[in-house]
Amino acid sequence: MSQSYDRGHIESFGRWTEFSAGMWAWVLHKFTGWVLIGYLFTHIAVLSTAIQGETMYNGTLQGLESLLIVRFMEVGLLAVAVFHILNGLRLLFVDLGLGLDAQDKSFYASLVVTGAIAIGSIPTFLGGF
Amino acid sequence: MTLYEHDVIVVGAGGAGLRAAIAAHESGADVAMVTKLHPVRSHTGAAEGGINAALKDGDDWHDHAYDTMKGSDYLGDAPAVETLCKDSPQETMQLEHWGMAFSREEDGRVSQRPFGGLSFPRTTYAGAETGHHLLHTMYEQVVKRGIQVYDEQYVMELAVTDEPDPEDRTCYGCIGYDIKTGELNGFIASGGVVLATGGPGQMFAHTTNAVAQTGDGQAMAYRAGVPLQDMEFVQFHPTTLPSTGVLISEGVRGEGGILYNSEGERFMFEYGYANNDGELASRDVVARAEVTEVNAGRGFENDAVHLDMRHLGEERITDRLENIIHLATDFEGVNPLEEPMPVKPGQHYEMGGIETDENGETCISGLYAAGECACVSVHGANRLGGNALPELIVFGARAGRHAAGEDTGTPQIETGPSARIEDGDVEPPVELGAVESTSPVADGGTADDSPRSVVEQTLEQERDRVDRLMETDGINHADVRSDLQETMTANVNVFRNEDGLKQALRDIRDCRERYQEVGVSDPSRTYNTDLIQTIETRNLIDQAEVLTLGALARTEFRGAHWRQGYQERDDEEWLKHTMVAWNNGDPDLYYTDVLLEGEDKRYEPKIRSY
Amino acid sequence: MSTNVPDTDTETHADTDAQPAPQQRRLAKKRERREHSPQSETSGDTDQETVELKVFRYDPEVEGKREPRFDDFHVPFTKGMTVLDALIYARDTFDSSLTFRHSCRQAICGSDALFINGAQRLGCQTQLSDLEWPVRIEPLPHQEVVKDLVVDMEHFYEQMDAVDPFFKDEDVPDGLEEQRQDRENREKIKMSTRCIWCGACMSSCNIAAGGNYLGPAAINKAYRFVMDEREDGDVTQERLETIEAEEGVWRCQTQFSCTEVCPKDIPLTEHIQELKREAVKNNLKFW
Amino acid sequence: MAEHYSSFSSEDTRWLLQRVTAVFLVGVLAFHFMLLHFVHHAAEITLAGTTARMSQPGYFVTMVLFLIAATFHGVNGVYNALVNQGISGTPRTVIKYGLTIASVLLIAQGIRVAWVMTGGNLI
Ligand SMILES: Cc1cc2nc3c(=O)[nH]c(=O)nc-3n(C[C@H](O)[C@H](O)[C@H](O)COP(=O)(O)OP(=O)(O)OC[C@H]3O[C@@H](n4cnc5c(N)ncnc54)[C@H](O)[C@@H]3O)c2cc1C
Ligand code: HEM
Ligand code: SF4
Ligand code: F3S
Ligand code: FES
Repeated sequence: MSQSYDRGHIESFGRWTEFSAGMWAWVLHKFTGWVLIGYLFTHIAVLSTAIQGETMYNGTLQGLESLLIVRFMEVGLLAVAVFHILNGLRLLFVDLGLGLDAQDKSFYASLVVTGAIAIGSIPTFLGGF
Repeated sequence: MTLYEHDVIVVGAGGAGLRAAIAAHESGADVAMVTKLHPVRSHTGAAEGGINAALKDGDDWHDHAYDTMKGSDYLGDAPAVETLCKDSPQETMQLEHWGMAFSREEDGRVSQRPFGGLSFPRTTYAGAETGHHLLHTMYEQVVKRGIQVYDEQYVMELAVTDEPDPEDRTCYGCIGYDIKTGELNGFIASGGVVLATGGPGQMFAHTTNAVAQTGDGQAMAYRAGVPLQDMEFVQFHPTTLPSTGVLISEGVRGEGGILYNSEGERFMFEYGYANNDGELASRDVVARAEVTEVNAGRGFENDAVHLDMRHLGEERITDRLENIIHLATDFEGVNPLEEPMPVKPGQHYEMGGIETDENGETCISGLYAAGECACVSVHGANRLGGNALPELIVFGARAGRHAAGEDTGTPQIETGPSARIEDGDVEPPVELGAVESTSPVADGGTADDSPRSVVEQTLEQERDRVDRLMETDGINHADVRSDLQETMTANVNVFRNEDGLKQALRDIRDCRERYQEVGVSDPSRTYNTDLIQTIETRNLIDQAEVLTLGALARTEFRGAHWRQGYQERDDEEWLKHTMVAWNNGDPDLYYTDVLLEGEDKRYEPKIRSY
Repeated sequence: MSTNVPDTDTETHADTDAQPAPQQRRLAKKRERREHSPQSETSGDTDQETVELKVFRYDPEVEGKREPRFDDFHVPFTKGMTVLDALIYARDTFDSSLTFRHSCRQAICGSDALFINGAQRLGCQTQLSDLEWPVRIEPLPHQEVVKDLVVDMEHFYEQMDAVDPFFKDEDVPDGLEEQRQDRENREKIKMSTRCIWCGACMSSCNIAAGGNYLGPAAINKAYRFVMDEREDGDVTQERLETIEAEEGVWRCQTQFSCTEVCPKDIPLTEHIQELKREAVKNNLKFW
Repeated sequence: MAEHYSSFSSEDTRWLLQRVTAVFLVGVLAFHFMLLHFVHHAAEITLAGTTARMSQPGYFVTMVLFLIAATFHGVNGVYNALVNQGISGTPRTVIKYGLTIASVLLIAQGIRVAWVMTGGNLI
């Protein structure tokens, strides 16, 4: 009798269309955080070539930098970092109990600024071949 | 089916029920609450105004008692009124000690405000949501004490022995229907059953009461043999929103809100309903004025008039009446800063109920009642604002203690048929009461009288009732209920006349007959609200009949009861309580004395004018 | 007005054979009677505007409802009508087995929190005119459905109980003496005391879904007592320990959806954040 | 008093440290990005340049702290995320130690590299 219907996790994921600003901020912050920590590991790995000597280090770095795809990924990385920083600041303010009423606006602002910086940085990253 | 055993069973978990349960628990009883809604869903939460209590220097419970007797239009019983006023300060402070978030003065003491009909500002409040705080504070105490709560458990009937004279009967428990599972359970109470099921506002089409306010307790006690007292006294609130019945508080008029009819006239003055007070006249006066306007063709859509507060200015409104803006926009879709609010009178409070003494005990031993479902008679013919909440806590606590076996003194109010002073003298146009010959309340009297067997037999009887309703391929109860509500609203409203009341009795009879054909179309045992509401509808019919019968008999104008052709209060003839007893299906109307003799003075009836 | 009742397609016909025949007959009879009975329902509206409701249906016991589905109801619209009004109309007119909790009709009992057009709201507090039509009505997400729009609230109640939701001070003055409380302090706890236990917040929070996180309502309840100056220090200390525990405030990821849906406008995220700081402060002072 | 030390659950500490490191990272990360992508374009980086920078003690210390802070912040963040997802019991313990070891290795390797970059030798 006391049977009931559990709609499960799948359905709650299916509700993403109904997410509001705070939820999106949460999702994006998670995503960017994971990308950043992933990058940190790779970054140290790449830099480790320094142990094998100058040629290796310079070669690896410059080799990577000459690939267009890497440059594009760097733009992405910048965007990810910028968003994470800005939203991180937003969250820090929220932790301090400041600007809670503007939490959605500050999220949108983070997005816009991230976009602007990412686009603005394209010449820097893609230039210099 | 399960049988549960406790010392005290409290039916209903609104303010009165919660207080009763805590009191019984403190007296050492094993107490359980059985309620059809989770406790915090009870309608006590809707009360806004406050709790009257003579707490402060300069105030005195005697003054509170005097105001209450006058407000009751001398139909209150002095011993009950005095108990209310004496105990209220203590009980109100108890709530504070339990952490209730009362509004505060500069010095950190609880605030009190003036209220209509009171000679001292003694209405203790917590913002505009006193009832909400009261309800939650007491529920918290129930949780703290670990009191067992059976929630979403609908009590269908009381388990009472079937001696011929109700005064010889004993109540041994009640039957609950578990709404979630559809199971019937027996609740055995060795100490007593306290009914605290709230008011029957759903008798009317338009009410400030919740959908759950179907007065089940009254109907069950009535059928078990307890008379219902003074049911014809129904308070109508003049300013409720037409589409939902949500209450717009007196505060709006207090701040200067104005009532207009459809011709744009400020009718309270233009038509002389209240040339002194205008919109601030008492609830019943304003309610009648509004209906008169509408009947004269000067109303708006939905039989409403307009309550306008725009001239007060946005600043003042948001400062003092902010919640009204929310209420009007959320529940009526009207922004009161931009347009006037439509309002009309709505049923608000039932002064009458289950006849009890000051200990909350009825004439059936082991059966108690407290709160709006009861009538100890503190409100008489008209309740003062802010007097219901103290009633809940004062008489809730007393009933709980008494049921737990504590000695709370010998009551002065006599109950049951033996208090009869005279028979009713009225010709109902139709037969009243049971349609078919009914079985006695319980068959327990025959075999052996053990509480268990009485409960078990009642349970069988109720199981049959449920099965019958589920199996019948009948009409929808909602149709019957809405017809009942319409006739009550049309004929037993703020204006009453003989023809209308007789018509209502005929319609009620018709509803009763049609109810015989009612069936539940939802076949499920899980959360079957169709079944629950069908049972509730039966309860409404029983009470509507009692109410209308009392109103037809009472040929005077007292308190909330207005009768065409009888424009005076008639103390010679009508200074008496109306009683209607089910009498095994053949309703019996009779009268009992009003007790005006107080502890140290007699309350002489005076003209009630404010 | 009586002719307002659309006589067609008030329920999905997919389930015609699933429904017991008597019910079908009854419904038909009922409609017929409605058509003929002189309806005194008051409404000056002459426009026949109807609002379409898409309502989630499920009943573990009834053939044809075991597999959840949506039913359509066409309800005549009147000014001021709320989602709850429309549901009641649909139930009383078309299908008496349509099940939902409701009582007060004025946003105080907290029984009718529903998922309406993708957001948690109280049916009684939501004007149809403020919504996009058709209106989709579902039970609260993240809770198990008992039947139709009724969800199991047990978990919510348990979480509320977990924070000792009651005033604990035993050391109160005698008799008619009250505990003093500053106006500012009362003001501080005011919003937190407005909770009506509707569960909307809990249902909207992704963190509370599935797990054992206390959830915004319970934390808010704790806040109400922690901040109340009438409770003494030891009790407050105890309370802070509860909310600091494993499933307490640290779970909150400031998603804000609780604050957005709360029908009583309680600033839940703010309260949770304040408690986080309170907890840190409380512990830091011993360093 | 002593009890209070212990009542300061690791959750509190980690929550606070996550914030403290975040504040620190804001500054350093911005500085890092500016320096290595805008002032010196990444493509122009050579070990010589790196060594020049790393040999300044202030820069060296900052970079090591940067590494430690970022590692803690990132790994703790990941752990929190997993706990919030409802991981408990053995998997949780495994992940906890796994992440801790990974962090230690990362930091150790990072410091080694940084040391090499100053021109120092690995013994
Ligand atoms: C809008 C509004 C404003 C008000 N304002 C004020 C005010 O300012 N001051 C004042 O003094 N009074 C006020 N009143 C009146 C007062 O609030 C009520 O009279 C009072 O709350 C009734 O409380 P109660 O405990 O008797 O019943 P309720 O609170 O109605 O509780 C009834 C309980 O009984 C249970 N129940 C009912 N039937 C059954 C059954 N068959 N089986 C099991 N359980 C059942 C329900 O679940 C519920 O728990 C107001 C009333 C309204 C409607
Ligand atoms: C530069 C400034 C940074 C700021 C202001 C910042 C801020 C924050 C904050 C406040 C959180 C906690 C979110 C929460 O628990 O509610 C967080 C989470 C996280 N951060 Fe950062 N961060 C920064 C840089 C970094 C860097 C460099 C990394 C990578 C190494 C990183 C990886 C993460 C990860 C993985 C999480 C967890 C995300 C999740 O919840 O799944 N962050 N960050
Ligand atoms: S906090 Fe708000 S949303 Fe949550 S249960 Fe209370 S009233 Fe409902
Ligand atoms: S939605 Fe959940 S994550 Fe926190 S802010 Fe509200 S509790
Ligand atoms: S019906 Fe009570 S909150 Fe909506």
